[in-house]
Amino acid sequence: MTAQAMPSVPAEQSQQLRFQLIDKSLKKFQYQQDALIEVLHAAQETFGHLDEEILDYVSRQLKLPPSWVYGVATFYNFFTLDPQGEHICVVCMGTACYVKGAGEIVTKLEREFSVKDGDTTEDGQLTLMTARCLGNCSLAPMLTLDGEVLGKESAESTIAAIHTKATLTAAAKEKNA
Amino acid sequence: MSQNSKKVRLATAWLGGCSGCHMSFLDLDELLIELIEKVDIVYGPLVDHKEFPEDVDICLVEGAVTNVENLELARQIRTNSKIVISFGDCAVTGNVTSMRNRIPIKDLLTAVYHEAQAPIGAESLKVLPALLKKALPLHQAIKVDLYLPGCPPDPERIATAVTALLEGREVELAPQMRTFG
Amino acid sequence: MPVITLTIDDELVSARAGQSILEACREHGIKIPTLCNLDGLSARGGCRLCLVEVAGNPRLLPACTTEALENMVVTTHNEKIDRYRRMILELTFAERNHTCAVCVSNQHCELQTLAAELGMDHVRYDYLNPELGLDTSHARYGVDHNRCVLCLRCVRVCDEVEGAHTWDVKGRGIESRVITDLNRPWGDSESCTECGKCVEVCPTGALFDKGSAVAEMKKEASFLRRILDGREKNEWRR
Amino acid sequence: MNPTSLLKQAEEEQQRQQQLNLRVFLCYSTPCIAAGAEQVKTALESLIKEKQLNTELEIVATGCMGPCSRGPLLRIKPAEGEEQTYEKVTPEQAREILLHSIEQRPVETEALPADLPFFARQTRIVLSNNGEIDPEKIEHCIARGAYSALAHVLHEMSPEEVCNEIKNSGLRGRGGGGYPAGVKWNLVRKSPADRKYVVANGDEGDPGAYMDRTIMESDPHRVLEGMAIAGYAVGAEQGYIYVRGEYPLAAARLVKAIKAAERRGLLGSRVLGSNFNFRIDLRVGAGAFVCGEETALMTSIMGRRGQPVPRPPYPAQSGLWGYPTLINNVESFANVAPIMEKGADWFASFGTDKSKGTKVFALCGEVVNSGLIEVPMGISLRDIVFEIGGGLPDGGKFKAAQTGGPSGGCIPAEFLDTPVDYESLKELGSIMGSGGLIVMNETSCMPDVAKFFMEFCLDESCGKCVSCRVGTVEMYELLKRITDGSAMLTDLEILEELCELVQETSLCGLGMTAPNPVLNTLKYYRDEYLAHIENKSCPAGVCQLDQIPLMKLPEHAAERAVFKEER
Repeated sequence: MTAQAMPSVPAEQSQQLRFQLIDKSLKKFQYQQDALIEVLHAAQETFGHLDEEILDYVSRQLKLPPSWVYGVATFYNFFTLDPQGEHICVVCMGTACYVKGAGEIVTKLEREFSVKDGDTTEDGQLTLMTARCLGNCSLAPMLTLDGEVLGKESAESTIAAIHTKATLTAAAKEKNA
Repeated sequence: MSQNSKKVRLATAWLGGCSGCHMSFLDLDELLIELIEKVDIVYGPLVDHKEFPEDVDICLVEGAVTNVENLELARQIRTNSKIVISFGDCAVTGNVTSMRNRIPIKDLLTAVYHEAQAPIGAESLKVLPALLKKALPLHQAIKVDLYLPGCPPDPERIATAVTALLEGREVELAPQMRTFG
Repeated sequence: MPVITLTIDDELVSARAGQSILEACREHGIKIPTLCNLDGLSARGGCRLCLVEVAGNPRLLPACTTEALENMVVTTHNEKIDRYRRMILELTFAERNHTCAVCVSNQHCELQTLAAELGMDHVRYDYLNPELGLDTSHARYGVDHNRCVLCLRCVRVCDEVEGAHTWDVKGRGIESRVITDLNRPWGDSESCTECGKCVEVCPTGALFDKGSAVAEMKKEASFLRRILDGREKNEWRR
Repeated sequence: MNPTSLLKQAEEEQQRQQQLNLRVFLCYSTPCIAAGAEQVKTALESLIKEKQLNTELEIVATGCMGPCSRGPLLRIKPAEGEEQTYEKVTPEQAREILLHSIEQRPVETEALPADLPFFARQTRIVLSNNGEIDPEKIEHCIARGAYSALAHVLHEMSPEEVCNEIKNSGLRGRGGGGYPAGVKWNLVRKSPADRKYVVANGDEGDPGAYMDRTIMESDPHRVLEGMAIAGYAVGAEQGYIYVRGEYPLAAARLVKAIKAAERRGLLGSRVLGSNFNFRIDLRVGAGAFVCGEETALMTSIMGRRGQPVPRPPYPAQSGLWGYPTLINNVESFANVAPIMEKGADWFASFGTDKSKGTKVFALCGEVVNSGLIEVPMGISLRDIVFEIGGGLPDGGKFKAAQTGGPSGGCIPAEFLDTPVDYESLKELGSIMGSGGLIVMNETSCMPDVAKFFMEFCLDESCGKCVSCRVGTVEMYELLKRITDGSAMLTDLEILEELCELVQETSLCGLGMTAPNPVLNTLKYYRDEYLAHIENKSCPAGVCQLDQIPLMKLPEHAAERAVFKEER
């Protein structure tokens, strides 16, 4: 997302800028090894995912064994090692949402967009995820689409919302081109 | 069948396995002669009987339950036998036979019958008994009374177990006699 | 070091303060089954085989991580504990593809021996049959995840004794796997010193010397005690 | 700041508020925002600009007011006269309400009745500031007494007295375990060490529970103050608050709150002019339910894989970096300041003999009024579901109340009159848990619910111990078979025995309690399990049951040849 925000900066330079953002976080925590999770949070926020280069960088900067860093990065659900789609849909699978039909929403989304829970569509448009309760049970079944909370959803309304998002992005891209 | 009604009726059966357990049974050597005085072997690959008989005292079952035919036979065995012994690792754990469990049946059959070096062709598939979704250890298909692990169980284990049973004792295998593999 | 007295299986035994129940038992020849524990490595409490009853505590406690205390009353074997241990072994066997018959460590495997000793003669749970790989990229050793029981002896020996921390674990729960470096092939590892300690301490056929055929992989973990005594008790002079 | 200036600021702010003609409280919590609170706020702000009303009134964007299913919620509090609350407010209605209120004309939009049981039946201690303050404005909090308890404690009480006050109040851990807080505090206080820590557990992970999120979002200073008091009482100078990664708003508000408090000398060095120093740092979780377990949470604070470690030693003896650590739930800390302010006896006057005070619940599922409630311990489930919750919608029939999330169980209708306290719920095979309460009607299938929770547990198992790592998967496989028709009666026996094993041999609370939903539903709804297995029918109509047991022969001979499989 940061890359899109800075379209004029050459790729290499933008990459450098992003590593500087990790450095900022490292400095904030004074390169303490205990701050590994915080630094990974910062890296994931900046890059959208944690690839080998990033993990290697973090492990060198914090002077931690690479396997240690990899172990932590894969223990927590928040960190993802693969690039995410342009749009991210997180369906809440908490109890309240589940009893109100969240499972069906996921099944129908998987079918509509030919994507499995946890994966990204081939065109890189959509990442579908499920969450263990987002704590908005009164809105059940609820989900977030690019961070925006959508409550009392149905499979149909969600599919429509995703299509709207995708169309908007496509239109914006066309305009820029 | 048997003229001597005192003889114990022993059966052996060969489900999804390599017959190695039966080979090991034959390795009982001179014990076989002693054995044959006490038992009638009423069914199994070692004798010529088509149907699983009634009133079997002990049945040694080799192999995992891997297709419909195995399953049918396993049930007949259970219905008609007093003591069913899971004979060897395939029957006890699924062992090598169950290594196919990860592979979808369709892919498995394609690999074996269509892509293998000597293609047999689709026609012959119609006579093969249907595979179960997974190759199961015997006790997951029928109730089993005794487990005799090993690949194959060595003759010593077989002798210990069978002798005890024939003498009416409880079978107690020493730890080194009950290892898998 | 102060000495304490406690009761283990109805017998009064002495132990040094700070020792674990397991250590106290071992010194008195009382056998408790263990899988993740290895003398010389930090205790972990993961395999749950060394669970014992401690009077006054409603829960079973792992003997390896629980400190032996003055006047403690410990039971290491009874019908319930033995049954639980067998069930835990059932789960361990069901988790991955331990096909003993075709394993490099057949007849030299701690898991196999435990099953025989504890009388775990069949598994009632569904074998999970996971799809797991084999990494033979290393020049001398290989790792077969089908046999791994996640005891993490390799991780601990590499970190605590060799000091390389090449090994760690990725993922969590049933998806946990041991990894080297950034989950790269072992052969590409920059941190691995090729010392082979991990292979020797591995209780099953998960880590092996390349070229071993079925039943050929024998392991010897006693080097660990010698190294550690040499270091810690300054037995080895420079 | 010192106690005097704190008091002065509180009075100044109170005066400022009293001079206004009208105060407009708009619930600005996530559910209300999702329901349109943002648009309502914009409409109100433009109206104020249009009519130049900014000197007469203010809009307060508050934390959660409670009845989330009725959002957006708007409350009008005139300088004189009755305050009124409006539900499901549209921007147009909001304009109308504000205009008419300010011009003292009758409001056309219908207000909620003042005696609505949803509000009337609650007792608010922890949530007393919710809906009254803008959580991002520390002045609002100070005006309502924030940090006055801390000032009192620091200048008038010894650490021992503080611990004893907590002990006498009977406060028990609100994270689910119900361990007496005072005992824990005293243990840490007495542990000899040159460094100690205080940790607030805000890693609320039970699906269907959002009490802690709401507390942190709606009144962050309440939690910080409780932690500081605890720090003084046990002798710690450093606190950590661990917030679940799924709660970015709570984290942001806490960061702001910590900064605001530090700037005023309410946290940091020489707190409120005393010799006590206390820093609080925020740690944000990264998505692992097991980190709600205290030892796992501490390994996570230290930046590692969030795996639990066997207890003993307990955190009170050896916690963060091996130092004695006091770890309590966010809601427990939120109870501290009121106890210090009003006394242990006052607190102990609420609740039952063994369970004192109140409990916050997230009431949701098949219930008319879903939302966040705070009730005295000992209230009956019936009162919660049918009085406060308004019963089930669409004429639904009550089947079960699920408490305790994946560690709890389902309580059937025959126990609706059970008082809600730690012991009674435990007796029913459930637990109080952190406070999620989900109402289910006849369309919920109990084996399916058990399977849902087991899938949760296997996904969240850290993998350290065999019992939980493999046991949860095997229990799930068995439940999957029960709900897809491929189970046999023997599977039920194997399942029950396995539940017992996992309960008794798992390393941490996650595994120990993972079988609870199965055992509890087997206890009360065994016939449903049997219907699935023996009759291949799902009474609730949820499960498909289209599979046959693996070891069962296909019924038709035609299905027995391979080519059928190939189709």
